[in-house]
Amino acid sequence: MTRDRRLPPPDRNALRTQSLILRTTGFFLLPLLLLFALFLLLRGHNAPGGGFIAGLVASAAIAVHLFAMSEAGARRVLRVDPRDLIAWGLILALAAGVIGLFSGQPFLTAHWLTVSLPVFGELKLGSPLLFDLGVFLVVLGTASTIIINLAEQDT
Amino acid sequence: MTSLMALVVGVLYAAAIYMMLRRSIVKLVIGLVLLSNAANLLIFTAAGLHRDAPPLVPDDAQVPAGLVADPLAQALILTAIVIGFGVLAFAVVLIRRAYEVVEADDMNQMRDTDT
Amino acid sequence: MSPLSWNLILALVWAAITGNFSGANLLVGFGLGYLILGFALRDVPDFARYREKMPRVLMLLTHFLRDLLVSNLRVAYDVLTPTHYMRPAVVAVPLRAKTDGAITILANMISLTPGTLSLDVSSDRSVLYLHVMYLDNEDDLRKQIHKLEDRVLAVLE
Amino acid sequence: MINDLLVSVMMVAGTFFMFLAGIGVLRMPDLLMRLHATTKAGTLGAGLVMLAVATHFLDAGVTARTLAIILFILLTAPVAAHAIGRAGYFVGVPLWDKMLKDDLKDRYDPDTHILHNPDDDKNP
Amino acid sequence: MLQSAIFLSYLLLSLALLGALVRLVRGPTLPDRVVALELMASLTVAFIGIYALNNDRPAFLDVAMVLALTAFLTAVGFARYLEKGGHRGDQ
Amino acid sequence: MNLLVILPILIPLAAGALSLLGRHSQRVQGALAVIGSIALVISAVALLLATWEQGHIVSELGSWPAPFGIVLVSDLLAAIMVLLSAVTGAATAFYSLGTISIAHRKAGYFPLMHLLLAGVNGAFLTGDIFNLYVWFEVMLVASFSLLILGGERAQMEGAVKYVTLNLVSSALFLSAIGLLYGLVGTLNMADIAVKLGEVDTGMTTVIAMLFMVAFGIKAAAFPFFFWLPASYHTPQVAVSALFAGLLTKVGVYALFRVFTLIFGMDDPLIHQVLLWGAGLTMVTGVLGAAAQFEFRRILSFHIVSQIGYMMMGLALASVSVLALAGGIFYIIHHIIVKANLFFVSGLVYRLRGSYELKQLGGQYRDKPWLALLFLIPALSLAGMPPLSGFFGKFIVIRGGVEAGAWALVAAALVVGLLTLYSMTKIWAEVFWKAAPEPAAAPASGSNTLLYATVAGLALITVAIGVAAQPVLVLAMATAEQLLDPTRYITAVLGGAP
Amino acid sequence: MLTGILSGFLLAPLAPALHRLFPRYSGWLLALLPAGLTLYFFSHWHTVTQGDTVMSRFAWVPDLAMPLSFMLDGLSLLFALMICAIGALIFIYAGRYLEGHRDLPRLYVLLLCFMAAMLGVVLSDNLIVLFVFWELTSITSYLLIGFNHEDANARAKALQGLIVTVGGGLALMTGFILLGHIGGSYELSELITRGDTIVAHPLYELTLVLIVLGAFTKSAQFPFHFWLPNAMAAPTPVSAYLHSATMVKAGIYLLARLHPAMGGTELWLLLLGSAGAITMVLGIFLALRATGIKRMLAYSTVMALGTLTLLIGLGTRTALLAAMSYLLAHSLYKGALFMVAGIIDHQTGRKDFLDTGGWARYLPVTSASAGLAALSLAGVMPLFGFIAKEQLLEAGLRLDHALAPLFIAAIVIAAALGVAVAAVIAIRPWFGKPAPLTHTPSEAPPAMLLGPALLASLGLLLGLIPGLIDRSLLSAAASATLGEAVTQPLALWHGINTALLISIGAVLVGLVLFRYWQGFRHYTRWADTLSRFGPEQAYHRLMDGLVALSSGQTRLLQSGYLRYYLINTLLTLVAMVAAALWLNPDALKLHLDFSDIQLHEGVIAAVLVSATLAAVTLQSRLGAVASLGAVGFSIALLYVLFSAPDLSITQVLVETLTVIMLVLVLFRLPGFLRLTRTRTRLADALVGLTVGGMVTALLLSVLGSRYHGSIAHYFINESVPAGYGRNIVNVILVDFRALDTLGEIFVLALAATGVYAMLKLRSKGDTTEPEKTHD
Ligand code: NA
Ligand code: NA
Repeated sequence: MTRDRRLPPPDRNALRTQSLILRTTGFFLLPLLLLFALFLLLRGHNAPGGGFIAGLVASAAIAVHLFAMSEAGARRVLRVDPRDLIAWGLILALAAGVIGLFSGQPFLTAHWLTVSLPVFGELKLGSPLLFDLGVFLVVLGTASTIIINLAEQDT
Repeated sequence: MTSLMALVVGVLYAAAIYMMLRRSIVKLVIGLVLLSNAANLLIFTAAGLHRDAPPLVPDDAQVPAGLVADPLAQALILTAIVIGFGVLAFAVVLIRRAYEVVEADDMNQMRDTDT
Repeated sequence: MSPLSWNLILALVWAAITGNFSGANLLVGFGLGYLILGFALRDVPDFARYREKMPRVLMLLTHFLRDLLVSNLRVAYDVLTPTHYMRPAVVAVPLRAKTDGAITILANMISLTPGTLSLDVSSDRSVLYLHVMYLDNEDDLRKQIHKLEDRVLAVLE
Repeated sequence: MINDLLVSVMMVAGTFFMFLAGIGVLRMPDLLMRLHATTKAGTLGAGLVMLAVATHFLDAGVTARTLAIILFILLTAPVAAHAIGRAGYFVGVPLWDKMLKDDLKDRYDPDTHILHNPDDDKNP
Repeated sequence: MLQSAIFLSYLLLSLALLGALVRLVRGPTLPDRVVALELMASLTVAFIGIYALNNDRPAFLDVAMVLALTAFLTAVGFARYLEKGGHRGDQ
Repeated sequence: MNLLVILPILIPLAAGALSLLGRHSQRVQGALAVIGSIALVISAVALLLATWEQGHIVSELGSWPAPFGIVLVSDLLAAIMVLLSAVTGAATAFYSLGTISIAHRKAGYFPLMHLLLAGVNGAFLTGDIFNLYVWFEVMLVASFSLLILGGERAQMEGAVKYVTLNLVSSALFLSAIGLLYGLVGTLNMADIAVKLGEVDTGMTTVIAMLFMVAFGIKAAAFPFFFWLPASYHTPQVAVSALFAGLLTKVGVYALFRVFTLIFGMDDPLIHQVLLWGAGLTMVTGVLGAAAQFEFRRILSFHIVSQIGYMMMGLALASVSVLALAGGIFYIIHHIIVKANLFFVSGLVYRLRGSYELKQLGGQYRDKPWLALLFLIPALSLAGMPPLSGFFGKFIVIRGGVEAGAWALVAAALVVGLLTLYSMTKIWAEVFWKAAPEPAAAPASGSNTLLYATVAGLALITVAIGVAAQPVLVLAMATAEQLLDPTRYITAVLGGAP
Repeated sequence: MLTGILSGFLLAPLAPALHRLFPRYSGWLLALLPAGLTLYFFSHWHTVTQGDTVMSRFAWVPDLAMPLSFMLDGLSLLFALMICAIGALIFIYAGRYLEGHRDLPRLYVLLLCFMAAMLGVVLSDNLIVLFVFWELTSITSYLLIGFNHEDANARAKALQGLIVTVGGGLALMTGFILLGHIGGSYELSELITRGDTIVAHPLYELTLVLIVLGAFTKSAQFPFHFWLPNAMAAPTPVSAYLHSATMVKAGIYLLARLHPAMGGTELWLLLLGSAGAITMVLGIFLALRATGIKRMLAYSTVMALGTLTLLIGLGTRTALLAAMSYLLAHSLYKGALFMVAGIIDHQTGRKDFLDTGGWARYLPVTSASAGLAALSLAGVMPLFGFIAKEQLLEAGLRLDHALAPLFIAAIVIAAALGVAVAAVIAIRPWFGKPAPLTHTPSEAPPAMLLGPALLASLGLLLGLIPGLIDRSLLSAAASATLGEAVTQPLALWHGINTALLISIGAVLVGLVLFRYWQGFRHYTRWADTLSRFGPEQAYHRLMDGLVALSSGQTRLLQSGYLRYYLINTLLTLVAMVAAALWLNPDALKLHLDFSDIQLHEGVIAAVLVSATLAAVTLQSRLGAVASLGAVGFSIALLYVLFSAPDLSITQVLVETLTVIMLVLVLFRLPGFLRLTRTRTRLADALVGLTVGGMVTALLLSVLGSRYHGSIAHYFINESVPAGYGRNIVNVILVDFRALDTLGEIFVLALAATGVYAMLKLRSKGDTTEPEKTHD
């Protein structure tokens, strides 16, 4: 029996319970969803999107993988414990807020850097974006923690 | 439309409360979901409904042209939705664990702690 | 990593360096990536046949869209006619495609084409079970499926 | 004007297909036949509407997004149909009694989750 | 003309939505309800498309995009529930 | 100065986040618990001192001007509450280090504890009504999680009720905010006060009722207290103590804040509802306790009862400054004492393996120091002089006499007696009575840290009594500040709102 | 003076260490403190008896007008001397009596605290500070009465004493607050000069009743007398101390102290006079019915307290001087008698008069002391008790009041029965047929004899030479009580007058009663039946009723039914809102306007409502969940239609994840059962509709009365220039109101932690490990 070498080895248990069609589609949908999540994250400041929405879409990606493959597979996709994602997200968001304190300004005061790129001119990078990234990580970590742990209880 | 929305919100509250009064904890959770949605729609309606005016600033402008929907209310609701999600996640797992230790989906069998 | 992934990554890189993540820009990025992979890098073994594949993909898509349209007209007919004209059945169709990707694409396309819906693949991947709305002739059905399978395999193999 | 005509036609056609899907899901006699209706009509309907949108705006960004939507629908709709159809079949939802043939009957082992092919019957 | 088409489209979608709603309520089995829900998701996508077109607000297409990409998850979730042997009697 | 207002929130938030990250290392958890709680106490003391100097300290977060951005405002009430939460938090942290199992720590006990404090402090310091909701939720979800840690059946049952009723409260709160925002279009509490002053609509009173119920549920006032006795006796005792000390007081704080700043106490309906609420809360709470024979259940019902005293202070605020000051004094006293009594119950549990009075006994003979450490907070709770509770009760009652609220004064007096009855019941059963049977094997590990915690809090109780004057001065100043909301409004919105 | 009071509290924690160092002499050593204090107070003898007052004042809680101010005048001095002097004897006695008892150090601690608190009561000038010490005496006496704490009876009696005295204390506190209010000061030294103002105040009656209630409970006046005999559960040294000079006298002290401020009115006379008269008769009657040694003594104390109350109630010059004499006499003989009772118990193990007899020869000093003390009790010449009783009779006879005959009758009855009681005490254990004992009793050790002997002799000495104190201490005390100078000499012999004749008559009747003591007890058995309806029964009924009431209330309120809790909460909310609307009827603005609804909007709203109803009514759980999905999609569409793209996206995603979560969880849970009756469901629907209707009404009203622009304009205008973002909602979330978002992600983190803990951390008793997943 041949197996597509590009696919990760499915769990023995999962192979039997899940449909091949779902598993394969899930494999292709995962990067698509993650990419889409990043896209929503990056442009959220200027169009619908942002850390929450991106985090939720990324969580949906994890859920797809979980349903299509297995709980262990979903954990492998994240690579780190989702609770670490939460912690890092919180720390990032706090750090984004603390920046202002060092210059004697109130907590959460935004700080912006204007980066000039040779081709495309000026780009605004600021602590709110860092903050949004923290939000993203927390949302992703939370939803993943919940879904993966719940699903693990079922098997 | 605000009148209709006010009625809809009322229905959602009524349904949510009806569900929370049931003995099944699963229904209780469904009630919580409805309640959260009801509160969000209440804020949405109370802040005023605006057709075709998303709070986005066009690429070529400093401020949106004309009237836009209240972005603050939307931000509040977004926060409330996400908080509601977190709380709901907790509640959902709680009822599952409660079911596991009580071995019943019946609120009336959960009276031991109240004397 | 597959050439397609590379292409997608290039599209994203393009969007990133242009600072514009709009769909149009990504599409441009994908096109540019295709050109780079298919032509500039055709000596790299992984990308050797990438250029030829693209047209086949387009062929497949064209056929598929036509099927989709036809299938919908059929559904319209189904929906609007009395039910007793239907002759539903679940039919097993042997598979020649062996890879997961090929089977999946085939199954999904079948679901979107007239009168057929993929239910599942047998665990040994030898048979695809279909639900058919109008079972007139089983052999015709198998032929029709195999034709689609050929086109899919042409793109993927 | 021509553009508007094109848009209108695509839009109405699309929504008409969706309307058919709505009728279909209501009228079809069993789960699998309802799935036929929603999967195909739903996909085409949404796709046509999206094409109408792309045609209306005639903007690269919008076009890209509508194409992305169509792609996503094409990717996900059949999978959803497959998942539901398969699950529904395996848990034994009642099928229309006028079905001509059922090759899948008794091929699924719910304990091992193994789905046999028809040849297995000959040498079990 | 465009306005009439839009009105007609809204009408058709609304009718379809009602059809799906009836199926959702009537069942009779869980998969039937899920099919109806999936259709509602598709209808929502189309609805948003018409709305974006009608009001010249392409920004709303993002909603449709998210919906198109994630709505099937619900169906997959329900399918998993059924296949794992979740309460059979629960239709 | 901006820094001082944010630190009480920032410190526990950071401690919680880092603690979550370092959840695999017991050393990191312990160090964060100690450092975090001590730093919090220091920052809270600094904040109180600075607030005492300046009156109001305002920080416009993100540098966005009020009323648009979120402001943190420290007035005396907020600063006092923050200090109390810091002290309770520190006590809980130390107690927890001696009692919480490794399994529970790994499940996230310490992050939950830090974040609960952050939520509480956020609620105290925020000047924004929606932000108050957010901090309420932080506190609530932290408390949910702490409540179920352990997974016992009673915990689950209690938690279902706790969670449901508190979520109803949150939904009501959110709805009230929505309606208020619809009415005046602003969220900054000072700004709301100004704008409501300009509106001439009866909706103000109606919305006030929604807030009163929402906060009444959080505060466990009559007739909304059901969730508290159903759940407070179920979690780890350190958690019980933290809850008992702090959580309902956040509801009380919110009542104090909203009904002095936003909704005038001169509204007859608000006044009447608070009066009745205070009296019935006192009485039903204390009666609830009289029927109980479980250490922590008795204590839980008394929380309800004593919320009544605090509400009484608020209810009489429009008539008597002293009553309001008494309410504040009572809060100060109650938080320390109530937490401590729960800690003592935990110590008894460690020694005897039960919370049931019938199974306890012999502690006066075996552990005279523990007996003393129970007696101090217990007598204080019952309002015995010269401990903190006496002054709390005395001032409230004197305010009641000044205001001529005879029925409420009578209720407060009788409730005081019944509180003493409950405390002596515990004393007689747990300490005086001979132990009914040999103790179950006492919990392993040293109790020194626990004794130190309990003794520290007992010392504070005695100190508040013996040095009542400075505390009273503080409470009076706080009450006067609360009764003159224009100062708050000016501080937040500047000279011309 | 502060040091003097505090010294007791300060020494208390050291007592156990001292006891450990000198276990045999700890009593003697500790007695040094009260002895020293006695000397200290003696040092003020001259000043005070001259009519001056020693004041001292320290700041404590100025904002509550609570300085630590103390006043030493004649009244205070009399009490302080009794407290300290008898206290010293008690320590010596207790050290020997309880020698070797493991809890002796704790007794010392409590006794020291109690003594200090008592001193505080009698020395405080500030009412509230007095109350502080007052409550401290209640608490310390509770702990003393419950000294034998493993005995359930001792615990119950201790509680009884506490509840009664503290209950009265609460009334007292209110009374004090009122008194301070109407008198314009909390300082006794001020108040006693403002009697006219106070008495004239409209709140005077209430104040007086409250204060008197406090004093009566403490001093065991009818109907609160029952706790006192029950307090005999305490070890004898404690009883001796509590009954002679301290605890029970606190109420008397208070009444005497407040006489100048509040006395002299008809109400005062009525309250104190009647309570005192009833108490004295009842007390002595019950004393004579008792056979337990301590019990009889305790009831005789009740009688004495009634007498004192009556005298203060009469409030005449004679009466008050009589009160002071009686007070002192009682302290001396009662202290001695209790210590004698202790000696009998200690040396013979007998606690009941019926088990005693003929021991005079074995216990000569004890019996002599008992005899002297009893004679003083009986009011027989030449003991000090006689002088006191003569004064008492005089006071009664001189009263010019409608109730005077009743008071006199009471005094006479009490005097006669008192003689009988004294006779029992003086004769029964010592003479007649020796009660059988397993061993021959021996005389008590000197430490235990010192107290009774000294106190009894003092009674004799003062009877013989009343001049030692009459024009000094007693006059000063009476002056303080009366509020003007009293200088009336006391004498043993006043010539033959009515009082003397009554006295003699009383002695005769008393001796007859003693002779037929058993007969008396037999013929008064009806009293036992009667006592079933007495105040003690009332106390028990009250306590039982309290528990019953509270259990009933708990069953009713804390029923455990979440449904009930919710209905209660929601209906209260509705009622409150309805009340607010009732009072502000113009607030309600219910203008419904459906004219602007577009077709698709209407359809979506209809779908939303239908899906909601489906979620509510479907019998399939998963069907309900699917309906929730439809609700979510409808709401998402509404958000689109009303310009909220971010909300719409979030709604869709959250809805999807919610459904997934529910599906994952419901997997384990059983299907819906129809658990409730239709009637219940209809009632619930009504509750739901009521709340829903209320929300709709409020929402419409708000929409109808909104008048302010929103602060949102700021965000709309500043989003791009100051926030550098074009999605205003997102700029609000991550910048303008980032603190909300920060809190919110912490909520998520907490929820995740909680979920993780619930799923991973299982209790020991939890057996429901993951089971097979298919059936
Ligand atoms: Na609490
Ligand atoms: Na937010």
